[in-house]
Parts: sequence; structure tokens; C-alpha cells
Amino acid sequence: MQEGMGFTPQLTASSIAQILWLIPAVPMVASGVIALLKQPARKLASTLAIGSLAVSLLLALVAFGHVLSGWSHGFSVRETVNFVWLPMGTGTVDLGWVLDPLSAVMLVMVTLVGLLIFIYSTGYMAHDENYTRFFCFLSLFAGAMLGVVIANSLLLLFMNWEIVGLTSYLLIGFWYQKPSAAAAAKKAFITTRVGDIFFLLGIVWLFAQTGTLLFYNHGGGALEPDGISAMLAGKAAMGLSAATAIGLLIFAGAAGKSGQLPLHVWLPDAMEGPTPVSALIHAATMVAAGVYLVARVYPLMAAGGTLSQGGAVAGSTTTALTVVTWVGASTAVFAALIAVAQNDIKRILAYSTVSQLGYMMAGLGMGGVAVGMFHLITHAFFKALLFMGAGSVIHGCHEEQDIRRMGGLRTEMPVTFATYAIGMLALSGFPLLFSGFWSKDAILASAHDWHSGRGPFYLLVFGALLTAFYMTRQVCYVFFGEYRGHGHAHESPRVMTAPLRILALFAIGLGIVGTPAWPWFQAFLEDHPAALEFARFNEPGFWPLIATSTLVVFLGLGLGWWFYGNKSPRAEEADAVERVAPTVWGWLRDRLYVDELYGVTVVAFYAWWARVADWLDRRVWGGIVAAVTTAFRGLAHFDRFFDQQFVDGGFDKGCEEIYTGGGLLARVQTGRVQHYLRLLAVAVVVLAAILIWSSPR
Amino acid sequence: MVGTLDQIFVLLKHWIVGLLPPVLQPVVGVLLSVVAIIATFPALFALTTVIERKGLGRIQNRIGPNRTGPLGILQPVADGIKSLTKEDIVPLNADAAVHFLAPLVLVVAVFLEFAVLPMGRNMVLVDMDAGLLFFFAIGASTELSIFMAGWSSRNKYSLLGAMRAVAQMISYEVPLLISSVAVVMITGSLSLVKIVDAQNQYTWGLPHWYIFTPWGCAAFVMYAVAATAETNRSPFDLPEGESELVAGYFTEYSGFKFALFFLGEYLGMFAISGLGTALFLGGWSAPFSFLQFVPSWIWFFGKVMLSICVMIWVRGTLPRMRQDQLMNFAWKFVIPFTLLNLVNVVVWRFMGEGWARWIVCSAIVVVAYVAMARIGMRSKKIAPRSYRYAE
Amino acid sequence: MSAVFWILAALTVLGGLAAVTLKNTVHCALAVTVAFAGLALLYLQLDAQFAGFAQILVYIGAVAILVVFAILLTRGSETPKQGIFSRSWFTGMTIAAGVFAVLGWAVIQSSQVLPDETVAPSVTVNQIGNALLGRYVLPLEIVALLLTAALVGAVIVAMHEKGESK
Amino acid sequence: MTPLGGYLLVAALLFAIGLAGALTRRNAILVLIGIELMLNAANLNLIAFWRYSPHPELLTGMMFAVFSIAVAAAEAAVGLGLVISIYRHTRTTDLDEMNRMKG
Repeated sequence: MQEGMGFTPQLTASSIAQILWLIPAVPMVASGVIALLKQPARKLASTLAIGSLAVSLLLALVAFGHVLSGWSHGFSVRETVNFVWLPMGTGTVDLGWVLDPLSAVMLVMVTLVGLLIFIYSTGYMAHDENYTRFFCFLSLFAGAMLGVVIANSLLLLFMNWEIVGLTSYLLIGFWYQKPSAAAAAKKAFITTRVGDIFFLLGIVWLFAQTGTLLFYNHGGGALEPDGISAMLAGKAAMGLSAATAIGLLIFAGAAGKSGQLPLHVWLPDAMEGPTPVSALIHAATMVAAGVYLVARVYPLMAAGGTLSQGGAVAGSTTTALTVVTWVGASTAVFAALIAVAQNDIKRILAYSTVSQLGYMMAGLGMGGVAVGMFHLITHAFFKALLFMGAGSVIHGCHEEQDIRRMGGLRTEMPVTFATYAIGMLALSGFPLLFSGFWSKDAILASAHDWHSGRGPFYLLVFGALLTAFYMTRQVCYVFFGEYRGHGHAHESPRVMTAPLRILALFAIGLGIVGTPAWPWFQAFLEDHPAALEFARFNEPGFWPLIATSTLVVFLGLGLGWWFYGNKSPRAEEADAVERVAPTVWGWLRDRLYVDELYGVTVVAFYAWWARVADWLDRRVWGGIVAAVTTAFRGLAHFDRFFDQQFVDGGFDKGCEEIYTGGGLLARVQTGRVQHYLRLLAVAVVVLAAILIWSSPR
Repeated sequence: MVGTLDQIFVLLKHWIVGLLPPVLQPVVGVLLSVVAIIATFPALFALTTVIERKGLGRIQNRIGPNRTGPLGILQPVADGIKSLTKEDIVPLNADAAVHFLAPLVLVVAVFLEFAVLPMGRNMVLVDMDAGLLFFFAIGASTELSIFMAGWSSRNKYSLLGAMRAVAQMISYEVPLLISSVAVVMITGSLSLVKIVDAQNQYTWGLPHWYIFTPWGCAAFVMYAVAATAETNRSPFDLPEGESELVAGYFTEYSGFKFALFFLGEYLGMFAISGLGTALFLGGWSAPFSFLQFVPSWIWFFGKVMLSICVMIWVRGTLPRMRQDQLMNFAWKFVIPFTLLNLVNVVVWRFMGEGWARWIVCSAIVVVAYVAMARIGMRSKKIAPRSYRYAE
Repeated sequence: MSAVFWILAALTVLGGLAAVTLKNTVHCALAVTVAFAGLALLYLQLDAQFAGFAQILVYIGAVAILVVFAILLTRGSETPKQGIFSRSWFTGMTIAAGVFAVLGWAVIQSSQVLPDETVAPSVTVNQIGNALLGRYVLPLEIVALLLTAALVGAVIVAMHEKGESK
Repeated sequence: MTPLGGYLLVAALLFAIGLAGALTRRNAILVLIGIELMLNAANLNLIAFWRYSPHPELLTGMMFAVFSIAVAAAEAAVGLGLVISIYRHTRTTDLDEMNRMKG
């Protein structure tokens, strides 16, 4: 573990760390209770869910405060509580949880955003008949996510990871009556599974290498120097060290969860789920889980490279991080490109999410934990804001999702518009004012002075341009021009708009904790004291960078406005960009044919393989089974014969004997009370006589 | 002087016994008291009949018997002579032996009941340790005689009357017993003499009669109800409801046997009111400390006659009950209430001296009464009686 | 052996005999009542006041009445045409005689070892009450339970079933 | 013949009478009466033994009798109830005709 500036690690687990497990446990229990509720118990269900998450939020805040105080007193707080879960042979499999800056920050973020989303859902799902089921899933999801966050053991993390996957499946397929929703759920589940397989392999391999699954265990953990060196010692194919291989495997899992390039296909389809779900899963928490995982195992990723203070790899980077970086960067651009040509309001956001996740990955790869996590946090807030804004738009337009059938909502839904605009500006990184700008800027900065090549930098800048462009496009479509949808749009209820306002505040305000001038957040994550020094502004190449990103953003906004500003195109007529470059537009609209590609390759292969297996089943195994069956039936026939002839026969004989015997005895049972009484009396006489004669005189 | 007047009968008895040879003394002593009882109560019975008839007459706005003797005082004598001289009819296919035995059993049993009643200071025939138990045991055996009467006279009215009477007496014996158990629980003795002694003390000139305690009052009311039912008095006089079955179980009796039954009934009344007096009204003790100079036996008989007059008054006032009402009243109100009252007694007994227990126990009584009345009322719909043929 | 004892014994035994031999069922019931009364007096003779009064209260006050009711409810008062004794009455009598012979013989045999006249125990009801709620409280409770159960059971057994035509 | 012996004899006689009644009468109710007599005989025994026991102040015998009186009352109630319900089904109380339960 990193020890900068003579920070002394604090080892003893404090009371709050002891009860840290409550944070995930409370919502899980709540979901269990809700699962037992009857369908009409709506109010109770939502109250339970929200209340439980509020409790978790309080606990998380306490934990955060604890870490904060420890940090400000110059400790690097990392408190772990481990216990033996499964002793096997000589070794044991331990589970445990950890409280350190990383998990503390994540805890606060997840609980806070989650709580807001819960409140929002009470309004959004108000008319759904399966309200209680929804909240059951929601709180189960929240619990699992929190479990992922606090896990100090890869295994525990993986368990919660899988629960998260399951709940996301349940939630995406919440409206399972819709075939598309069911399909989307299946797709999400399977696609993430692909990643998880690699993840599991990585876990096993790691266990084989280090003999423990704990991250930190007072020097005995996998991520502590001994474990790292143990993994570095191991060798994998192609001259890679085991550490790198494991890192890549785990990254594959992360990529699956947070929709990185090869495995991103499920995320856009997952928009079939209810909007709060999209906000919860695809903005704030689940997809962030991947990023969080990479951040969590960052020491492993960075293994081999020389660690500077703050854990960012100085000098020559490592293979794993390079991969992460390139995947992230390409995902960012790729998804942004697709997002340009989508018409479904939520799909656009989904693709933007994918690209933003790409940013985070790239940030992790190049700038270290702090950079990536900072963007994760800010993004979580404004993307949740955007999704929920989209939700309220959809709500207001009578479940219409096609942006070409909206427009002019600026006047009908002022609150939504204002908050949405804030979110959009934050996302596209409007200079100085919004949090998105600072986090993205940090990533760009780290990309700019990355040692192995400028490629990612250019990609990311282009991505930023696109981001600004498609967000502008969307906003123009939705809020400007005149209303083109059916019916009359209306503003959403307070219970939905209130969370929007709060999130909007965060979207603006959160930037200040991470400005280059006062990199408090980074400092907090990297365990060295934060200092306010404007000197950083004068570093060479700082202003140019700011200027570039600002320029890019304005360019994107301007282009967007120029194409779409205030002219409200009908649904049937061609899109503005389409008129310019039809072919490109076609590709983009069809999402660069990735799905189709998978369709003809992977899916087709599996289908063929399934047919083969089917043939095997029917012909070969089926034949064998049939043969065995006939043999047994023959045996059974013989058996029956034997039974009927000998066993039954003998038994019947015996029964007859007993029956006749009983008949004889039954004669005594005359059914007359007095006869019984008579026998009794005779017995008395005999008994008394015996007593008298036997008694000594 | 006061003492002598108080103890006059006791002294008289001792004087007479003193004249005899010691061999006979115990026997004669007992015999004398028995004779005294057997002489006194029939006389009271005669007095009561005339009081009742005249009282009822007044209540029903008549004059009542006023021919024989001054103001009809001699009416009972006339009745007696008449019933003695009348022919004694036994129905043809009646069960003669039982028909004959029934009234005897009744009268004998009732007379036995007086053996344990303290009728004044030192004036009790046998001071049994289990006097109360004795009283109830004997009282229970009167039912049998009534059944004998009803069954033996081969007459549906008599049989029905007997059945009603027995059922009613069994039902009301239970509350009678339980409400007296309350007293026993406080006094800690089954002997009536001890019970009366326990009540014969005064604070600020007021006696410690049990009727003046919450539980005692409740118990006494219940006792009074049960007693009227036990003696087949109105409003519980279904067994001899003239309008329904001619005269109940002694329809087929005439002449002297009838008189015996009549006597038996009134002796029963005396016995029950005597017991009630002993249990709740302080027996022979004076109502105020300054009245103690009055002889104790006067108080006893005064109280008995008073309660008899109340019974007559009730008879003249209340209409007769219906059979199902009777039973419901017994099993659904009286018995549960008396049982609750027992709990109340326990509370009283263990709360110790002081005003607190008065409040608590009274509260319990009132609450219990109201609650049970409500519950009882809920089941049956009490509508104003509708006259189908009148008006 | 006081004369009183013999009188009471005679009363009891005769009552019992009448109860089992009389033709009319109701007479039997009344006779058995006499036997009960005799027994009660015997108890008093044995200085068991409480038991005696309990006997009167329970048997004469309750059981006898019950029996009488049962007789009337089952039309038992008219005598059956084929005699009051069951077909196998002779064996019954002999067996009963045998039992009496055995018991009586046993008593006679052991009469000389039996204790002779002893002082009458003076038992107040107070002591009995204390014993009932002290040493014998458990049997008391059990008996209370039994009586309740018997009450309910008897009611249920004898009650008209619904819809049963009568 | 000691007094206790006398009581025991009376009890035995009563028991025999009760038994005879229970064995020979047709009417179920009378059989019950016989059984009651037997019970009473037993009670008489108990009380007699108590009276002449070395420690009568222990009250054991009399308590036994009192309890058995209570139990007998319960028994009579249930028995008669049974008889009545039997009578309701088979319009008779004649035991010679009640042999429905023969094996």
C-alpha cells in the first residue's frame, strides 16, 4: 500500500469499521421484508426501502467523517475487518470489509444518489401495479452494490457483484411482458456473464498465486507488497507476468460490467427498464462498479511499474494499464460517435454513459485512482440527473421516448429543463463552472502528459467534441422548437423534481473539490494533505490545455446549435447531419453494426454448437438411455411376475390365517357392557383369592 | 336486666333442664330447642300468610282478608282448620307411596335447615363447624322432594312444574353458594355463629355488616335474587305459575298435604332469609351500637320479617319471567357476576386496611356490573312488549 | 358397635338392595338416594363431617337429580315387557356373590389385626381447607379441570345435533 | 368384630349389591346407579380406614374420599349424557340390545 509523506498506516479497526457491514445489510434486509409484503402494501414498501437506504446513508456519512478526521490528523485510514469464511485443508478462505478513502467516498456517493433515485421512483412508478416488487429489487440492488463497495475480499466482492448482475437482470426485465424488455434483460445478463467468466478465472488464478483473496490484511493481503511480488513472480504466456494476466482478466470482468468496448452492447438495450433503474444502474452505481473494481485493484494493475506518490504510474507504464487506457479511450470515442445518431432519448444517454465510462477507464489507466474516481463521482451525479430528467420528460410526454416527437418542452417543464440543461452542460464539460469540466479536464491533463504516446489524448479530445455536440442536439430536439408529440406535455410532480434540483446542485458544486488549484479530492484519495496553491495554474502547458478543452466544448456546442438550434425537424424528414453525410449517418444510426457482427459470429456459432449438442443428445445419449430403459423394463416385468406369484401369494395366505384367528378372538367381544364388567369382576375374585391364599397367616 | 331479657330463652331452657335427672338432660336439652323451633316458625308462617295477603291486597288496591277476627287477623286459623278438615284426595293411578312421602321429606328437610341458624346470642341448636355446608346440603335435598311430588301425581302439569322447579333450583343454587362463599372467604369459617360474631363489632357506632362493603353489597343483591328463585317466589314463580300449569307440582295435593307444602315453602323462605341475615345483615347484632340493649333475638326476627316483607313487596310488583329468560339470567349474568365478585373479595382481603380498597373494590363491582349487563343485553333484542290482542 | 351404626348400615344396605331390585326405575333412583343418605350419615358417624355434607350435597343434590332427569328423558320409567333383569342375570348374581364372599372373607380373616376403637380425630373445616389449598392443591386443580371437562363433555354428548329430527 | 371391620363389611356388601345391579339390570341408567353404589362403597372404605388410621390428622383418606366424590359426580354426568345420546340414536336404554360393538 502507498505511504506518501510519512503517513502512518492505521491498523486497528474502529467501531464504525466494525459495524460497516450494516450499510449493505440494512437495505438487503429491507428488500427481504418487502419481498414478503402483499402487493397492495405500496406505501409501506417504499417507506421501508427509502428508510433503510437513509440509514445506510447516515452510516456511510459517519464512516466518511471518520476517515476524513483520520486523514486530517495525518493517518492513512485503512481499517479492515476480516474473518474466516471457509477453512479448507491447510489454508482458509477469508472474507472481510475495508474502510478506506476509496470505499468511504463510494459509499457516500452510492447511498446519496441511490436515495435520491428511490425518492424519485416513488413518483415515477406511482402507477405501476408491481410497485412493491420494484422496491424489493431496488433495495436488494443497492445492498449488493454497497457490498461490492465495502468488500475487502475478491470473493465477497464477486458474490455481491453477481447479486448486482442478477438484480440488474431483474430490473431491466422488470416489464417482462414487453418482449423487448425480456430480450434486453437476457442480453445484459449474458453479456456481463462473459466478462464475469474472465473475472472468476482471474480470482482463481490470484488465489493460486497468493493464497489469499483479501485485498488488505496487515501485510498479508493480495494487494500488499508481498502479494504483489508473489504475483509478479508467477509467469504467464507470452512473457507476461502473472500479475499482468490476472489484472487483465479482472479488467475483462470490469469491462463487462461497465460496458467497455467489446462488451458494451447490452447497455443501450438495457434502457428498456424503468428510467429510475437506468439512472441507478447505468449512471450511478452498477456501471461504476467496473471502474471501482479497477480502482480497487489498481496496485495489481500497476504492479511492476514504479509507483509515484499517489499511485499514478510514473515513468514506464504497465501492460495492464496500457490496455485499460486504450480500451477506455476507444470506447469513449466509439460510443460518442454512435450517440450522435440515436433518436431515443435514453439510448443517447446510455451511449454517452458508455463513452464517459471510457473516459474514466482511460483516466484510471493514465492518471491513477484519483483521476478516474473523481470523474466517476461527478459523472454519477450529473448522469443520474440527466437520466432522471429524461425520465421526467418521458413521463411528461406520455411515455414517448423518441426525441423527434418532443420539443418545446422548455416552457412546459421549466424545472426539468433547467436541471437538464445543467446536467447537459456538466456532461459536455462547460468551462470553469461545472463539475464535469474539472473532472474531464483532469483526465485530459493526465492524458496529455502520458509517457507512452499521445493517441489517447487526441481520441479523448475528439470524444469531448462529440459529447458536446450530441448533447446539444438532444437538448435542441427535446426542449427547443415547438411541441411535436401527441397529447399535451406537463411538468412532473414535486417528488420527481425535488431530487433533480438536489442533483443539479451537486452537478455544479462538486467541481470545486477537485480543481487543480485545490485538488482536495485527489489528495484525500491518495493520502497526502491537500494544499491550496494557485501556482499550479502557472505550470507550463496548463493554460493551453484548458484553452483546448474549452475551445473543443464551445465548438461542439456551436456545431450542435448550428445544426439543430431552434428548428424543430419532423420525425419523418431526414436528420440535419444525415443530409450532409448520409452513409456515415447510416452506420452510426445502426450502431456501427456491432450487434449484427456478434449476431453473425458469436451467436451464430453458439446456435450451430447448440444444434450439434442437440443432435448428440437425441441420437447418442438418447439411444443409450433408451437401451438402458428397455433393459430395466424387462427386469421390472420379471419382478412383477415374481411379486404377484410368490410374495403376494404368501402374504395373502398369512393374512387369511391372521384374519381367521382374529375372528375367533372377536367372539369374546360380545359388545355387551355387562359381559365385560362380568369378566372384570371374575378377575377381581381370582386376584383377591390368590392374594389371600398367598399372604402369610 | 338487659342481659336477662336477651338471654331469657336460654335461661328458661337451662332452668327446665335443671329440673330433670342428669341422664335425660342432653336429650331433653336438644328436644326443647327443637320443639321451640317447631313451635316458632309455623307461628311466624301463620303471621306471614296474613301479612302477605293483606299486603298484596293493598298493593293490588284491594282490602284483603278482613272477615275472620279483627281485621282478619284470625284468617290463618281459619285456613288451617279448613285444610285439616278437607278430604285428602290421592289420584287413582298416582304413585301412592311417593305421593305421600314427598311433603314430609320437604318439611323435614326445611326444618333441619334451622338447626344451624343462630337466632340470637347463644341461641343456636347446633353450632356446627361446617354449618353453612350443612345448610346447603340439606337445602339441595329439598329439590328431590319436589320432584317426588311432581312425578308421583301422574299429571303433566305437576311433572312440568316439578321439572321447572328442579331445573330452576339447581341453576340458582350455584350463585347462592358462590355469593355466600364470598363471606366465608372473608370470615375464614363455615360456622354461622362465627360469621355473625365477626360482624358484631362497631366503628363510630356503625356495625361491620358485610352488606356495607362493596363486595358484600354486590354479593347480597345476588344472594337475594338467587334466594327468591330458590324459594320459587315471584318473579321466579314459574313452577307454580297459575296461568300456565295449574299450581305446579302440588296441583294434585289437597288438604293437609297441601298445607304441608305451603308450610314448607314459607319455612324455606324463613330459612333462606335467616341465612341471608346471618351472612350479610349481621345476624342478631344491632344496627347501631347504642341500640344493643334491645334483645338480640328481636333483631334477628326483625330482620327476617323485614326481608320477608321485601319479598312480598317484590311479588306484588314484578311480573313473572319466562323460562328461557330465567335460565339466561342465571347462567349468563348471575353466576359470572358472582364469580367476578369472588375475585373482588380476594382484592379486598389482600389490599389491607385503608380507604384505597373501598374505591378499588367499588370500581370493580360497578365496572363488572355494567360490562356484564352490556354483554348480556347485546345478544337479545330488547323491544317494548307488543300486545297482539289488546288495544 | 353402637346401635346407631347398625341402624344406619341397615338403612344403607336396604336402600342399595331396593335400588337394584325395584321394578320402577324412578323408585330405584329414590332408593339409591336413601342409600346415599345412609352413607352420608355413616360418614358423620365416622367424624368425617365435611365428607358427609359433601356426600349429601353432591349425591342427593346433584347425582340423584341427574339420574331422575335421565330416567325421564329416556322414558325409562315404564318397565320393559321382557323383564327388568338381563338374560344373563343368574351368572351376574353368582359373580357378585363370589365377589362379596371373597371380600367378606378377607375382612373376617383380617378382623383381629384391624385396630380397635381409637380416639375420634377432631378435624375442623379450617384444616381441611388449608390441606386442600396446601398439600392437596395439585389434585384440587386437576379435579377442577376434570369437572369442567366433564361439564362441557356432558353437554356436548347430550346436546341435540343440528338437523337431527326428533 | 371391631368397628372398622363392621364398616368394611357394610362396604363390601354395598359393593356386591352395586356389582349385582350393574351386572343384572337391563336399564343402562340402573347399571350406572350400580356403579355409583360401588364407588360409594369404596369411599366408605376410605373414610373408615382414615378414621381408624394411626394418623387421622393427615386427612389423607378423607381427602381421597372427597376427591373421589367429585370425580364420581363428573363420571355420573358424562355417563348419563352418554346414555341419553345413545337413547336418542337407538330408541332404547336396554343393554341387551346394545351389542353394536361386537367384534
